[in-house]
Amino acid sequence: MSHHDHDHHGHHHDLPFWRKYIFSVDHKVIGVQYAVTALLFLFVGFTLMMLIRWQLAFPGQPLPGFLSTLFGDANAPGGIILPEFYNQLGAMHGTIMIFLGVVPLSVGGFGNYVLPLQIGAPDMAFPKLNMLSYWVYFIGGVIMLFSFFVTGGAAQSGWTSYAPLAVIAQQGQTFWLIGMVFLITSSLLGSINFIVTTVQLRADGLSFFRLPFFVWAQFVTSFLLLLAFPPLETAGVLQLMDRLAHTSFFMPSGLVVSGEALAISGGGNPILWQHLFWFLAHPEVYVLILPAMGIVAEVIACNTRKPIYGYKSMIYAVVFLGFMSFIVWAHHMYLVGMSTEMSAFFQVTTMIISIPSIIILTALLLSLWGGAIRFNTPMLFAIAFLPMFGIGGLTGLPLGLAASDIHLHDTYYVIGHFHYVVAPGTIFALFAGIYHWFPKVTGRKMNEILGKVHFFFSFIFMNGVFMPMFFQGLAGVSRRLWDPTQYAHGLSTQPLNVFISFSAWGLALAQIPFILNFFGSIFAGKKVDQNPWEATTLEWSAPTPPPHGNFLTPPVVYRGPYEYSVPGQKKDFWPQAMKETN
Amino acid sequence: MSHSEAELKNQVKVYISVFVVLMFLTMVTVAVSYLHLSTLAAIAVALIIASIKAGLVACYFMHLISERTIIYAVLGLTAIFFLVLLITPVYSV
Amino acid sequence: MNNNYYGWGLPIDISTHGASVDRLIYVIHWLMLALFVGWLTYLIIVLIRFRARPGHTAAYKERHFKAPTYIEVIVALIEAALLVGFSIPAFHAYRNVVPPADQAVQVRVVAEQFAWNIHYPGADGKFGKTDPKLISRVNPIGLDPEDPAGKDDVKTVNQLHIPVGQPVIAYLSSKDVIHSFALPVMRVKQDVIPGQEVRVSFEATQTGNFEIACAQLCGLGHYRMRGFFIVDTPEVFQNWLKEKAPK
Amino acid sequence: MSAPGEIRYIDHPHPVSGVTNAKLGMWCFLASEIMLFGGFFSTYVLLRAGNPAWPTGSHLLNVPLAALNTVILITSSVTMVMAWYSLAIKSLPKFKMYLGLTILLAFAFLVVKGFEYGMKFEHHIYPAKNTFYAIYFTMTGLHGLHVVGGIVANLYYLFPGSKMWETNPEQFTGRIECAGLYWHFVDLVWIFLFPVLYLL
Repeated sequence: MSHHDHDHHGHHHDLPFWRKYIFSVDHKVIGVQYAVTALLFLFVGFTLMMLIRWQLAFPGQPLPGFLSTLFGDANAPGGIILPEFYNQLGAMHGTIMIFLGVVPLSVGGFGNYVLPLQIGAPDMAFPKLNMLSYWVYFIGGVIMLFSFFVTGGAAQSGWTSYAPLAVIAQQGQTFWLIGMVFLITSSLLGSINFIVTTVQLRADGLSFFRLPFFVWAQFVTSFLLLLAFPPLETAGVLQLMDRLAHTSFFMPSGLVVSGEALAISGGGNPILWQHLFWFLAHPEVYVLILPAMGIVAEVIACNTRKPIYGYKSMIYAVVFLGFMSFIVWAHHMYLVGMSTEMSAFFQVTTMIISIPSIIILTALLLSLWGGAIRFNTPMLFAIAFLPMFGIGGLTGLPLGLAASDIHLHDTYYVIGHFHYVVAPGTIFALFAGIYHWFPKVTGRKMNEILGKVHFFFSFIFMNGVFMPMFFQGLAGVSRRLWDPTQYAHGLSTQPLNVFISFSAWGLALAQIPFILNFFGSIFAGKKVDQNPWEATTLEWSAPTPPPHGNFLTPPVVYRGPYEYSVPGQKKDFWPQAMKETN
Repeated sequence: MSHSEAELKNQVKVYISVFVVLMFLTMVTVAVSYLHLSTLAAIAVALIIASIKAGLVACYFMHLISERTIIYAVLGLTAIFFLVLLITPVYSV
Repeated sequence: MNNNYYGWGLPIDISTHGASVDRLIYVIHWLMLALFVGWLTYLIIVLIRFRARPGHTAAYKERHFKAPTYIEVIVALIEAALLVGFSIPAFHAYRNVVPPADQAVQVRVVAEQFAWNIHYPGADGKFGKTDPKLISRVNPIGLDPEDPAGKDDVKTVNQLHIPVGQPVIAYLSSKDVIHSFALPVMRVKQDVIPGQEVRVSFEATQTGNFEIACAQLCGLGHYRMRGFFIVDTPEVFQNWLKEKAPK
Repeated sequence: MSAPGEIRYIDHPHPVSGVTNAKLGMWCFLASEIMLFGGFFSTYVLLRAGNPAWPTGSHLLNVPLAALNTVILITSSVTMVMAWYSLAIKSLPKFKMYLGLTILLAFAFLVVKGFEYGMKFEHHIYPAKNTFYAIYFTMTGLHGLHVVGGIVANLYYLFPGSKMWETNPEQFTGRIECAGLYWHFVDLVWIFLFPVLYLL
């Protein structure tokens, strides 16, 4: 931290270490806390997946080397992953990646750090609430991780936790539910903070149509979190009641498990869980993708040196997308036996929601036209996001149409589809964001060569992992199978599984340059001034790293967010907060 | 919120009248429940009365009757999704 | 098990309705491919043509493109056409068009962790009454021994036999958790929800030995919840039924 | 113009939105609460629609006690709004009296609720008995937790929190307005719970 000698910051320097860096109320410290914690969780989630990949490539064979004894006889006797353990790995991979990794990084990390800076605010509207959000998230994460060590292990009913399976599951599921209640509460507090901050604390002159697209994306995301998460909290409470108080919200009458009639009243409905779950979990998909689109828009505008194409239509599209995302959820449930009228309705809404996605993607692609494109690491990740998200979006079409969904539902096609959206899509955007804003946070740039090595190998291996899944899915291989070779169609596609697994382990190796780069650059990266990318948005008008309170004088905004290469200017960027010409 | 003196004095009268109406409606809804109406009629009457009561609380105690656009916008959006959540599941089971 | 049935793409289709599903899958993949190749070509051209280099500056003024708007409208129209022309009718036919019960082979499929109990009505064409309370190890579907209609019922585990060229109505239910009844070669998949009975109908066009798969995570044995799905000629099927009938 | 590093619109409304940060935040929170209870009401509708033998609440539950609780909660809403009004006319003692009354009424509500639960438990009626009791206990229990939360917040404003009146009366009045919004919302939920669970 560089020291700025300003009277009004004086009180901050007096704070003890634990108030300044651990229980801090500064949005930047909280943002970094979120980002680092989320990166660790991404690493954990990725590790779980690599174990899954071993079992899928070599079903029933003992894990290699020291791994064979690491997980104990309860999980992997003789190094052979048991189906129970496999299901834990699967459920927790999904939960950790979504709720503890990607969302906390994109919303908690980038949102917290960048949004107040981009709107010229000194902090979030409710700093203490912000701190509380982080710590509630942290506790939720600890509960989730702890559940691996309770009797019976962690939750093993999938990240979707469908009842009745989840209700009759071992106690790991209870920890999962309690962990989820914490994570949901954290998200709710965070989203309130984001909404109020965006509405109330924008700098003078920063009207809504001068906001960077990233802020818009976060703003819409916050509404999704605010209104879609509570029904999942409801569902979580109901499932906890079913598990602990033996009620029957999700349990119909006459259940017989392993030959024993369940001693419950019955009268519930398992579909209810799916409705409440997907009412959140579909908007959640957009929570995963919108901030990523925001990051990509920032990086592309900055590195093409020209304004974003169709800025306003992108904003209308993102608002419409957010709205529509609340009324498409049942397309995850075409095959539960709902009426064809209802499925027709949800097919129509699903096709409608594809239009704004295409508009945003098209606008980002057209933004490249006429630019002077700089191929630095953040830009490479942002460019790669476009076709990768494109594949993810397009493969949603056959899943969104009920007739083709008959064959593809719950197969590897689904896994390929949403991973293309989230892994080479969102996670690439998050990498772009890390490389892009790292200099603002630390005052140093990350190494370009290591960054490019990281990018190219990640790009190759990402596709190596997810592209074959479409062929497995078309072949009809079901998800979540401990040993797909039990089936003839699984046997015929098994070579693909081996290929995917090696790609996944290659992807892990490709992250080594990133990890070296990340930690190395904190100490040895090239020192930069406050605006190394020559960008226009407000965060680059603040000192680097920004002091407590962010700006030396409250910024005033004079123009839109992407005024690059404006004719008549000496330089090819014209910052939002600059009154005179540049 | 800032109010002039006269406005504030008037407020108390409003609160008291709303209180009286709420008490009256509570009595009505309990009384109606002893009438043994058909299920549908009973539901309709009870929900209409509850909605009126809720409306009074929201409008006068929570001052929604003279609130800002931003609050209406947030609540309008919430109301739409609330109805979607309330109605859709029962039709698709 | 004949491995020519399966490859790295759609498995063979032996159903009467599957062609409509496959057609949609193919059409939509062609559309996806066309769009993707278009984007990618554009992307590569743009990245080369507009790379930063000495003497090249970015253009501030937004060039207005008409083509993307047209493409978006066309894509939207194609989506609407797929929806109205393919998906909604095909799904409607799959879910709602059921052959008359007296002309179809009727079968109950009762899923449990981790097996498919198959229940045929037997010679009288009537299923015996069942009750979850009667379920035991020897009576996995809880068939009422008092009910005369159930005396001749045929029960198997993981053995679904059907005749070729004859419509089949399957009534799916579950004893414990949600399963999903999948016949990949028939393009049939239907979630099996405990507490409900869901009906699905299909007709096979060729004989052979295939599989029933479980498509919904149902516990630690999900991977081995595999059944045999055997399509026979009507004669062989009838003989098999007689053979399996309780004596 | 505020000093750099200072968060604006804590005690006075934003010129465009017309509200303070806290008020917008509280309404957003209430919006999420509406969706939370929306999930429960949706559950109720779905389970009831799926069960032709759904019991009539008034045959199983104690309507007079619930009606008493309705009266108590509505009265507490009035005292709550009067507490805010007392601050608006700059009278801290009146505020303390009305807020104290609100807290007492909230306790009374919980005591009545406790009797109601106790009577059920005496007859060995627990949430697991059937889905009607399951939803009755879950929804009233969650509502009860909201009442407890309101008591905790109001106790804070009655004792340690009221010091702010000396330093920043506008902000304190704003806080009480928000506490009031929350409290009225708790009342509002009960207004629906009462007929839905007890009368129909």
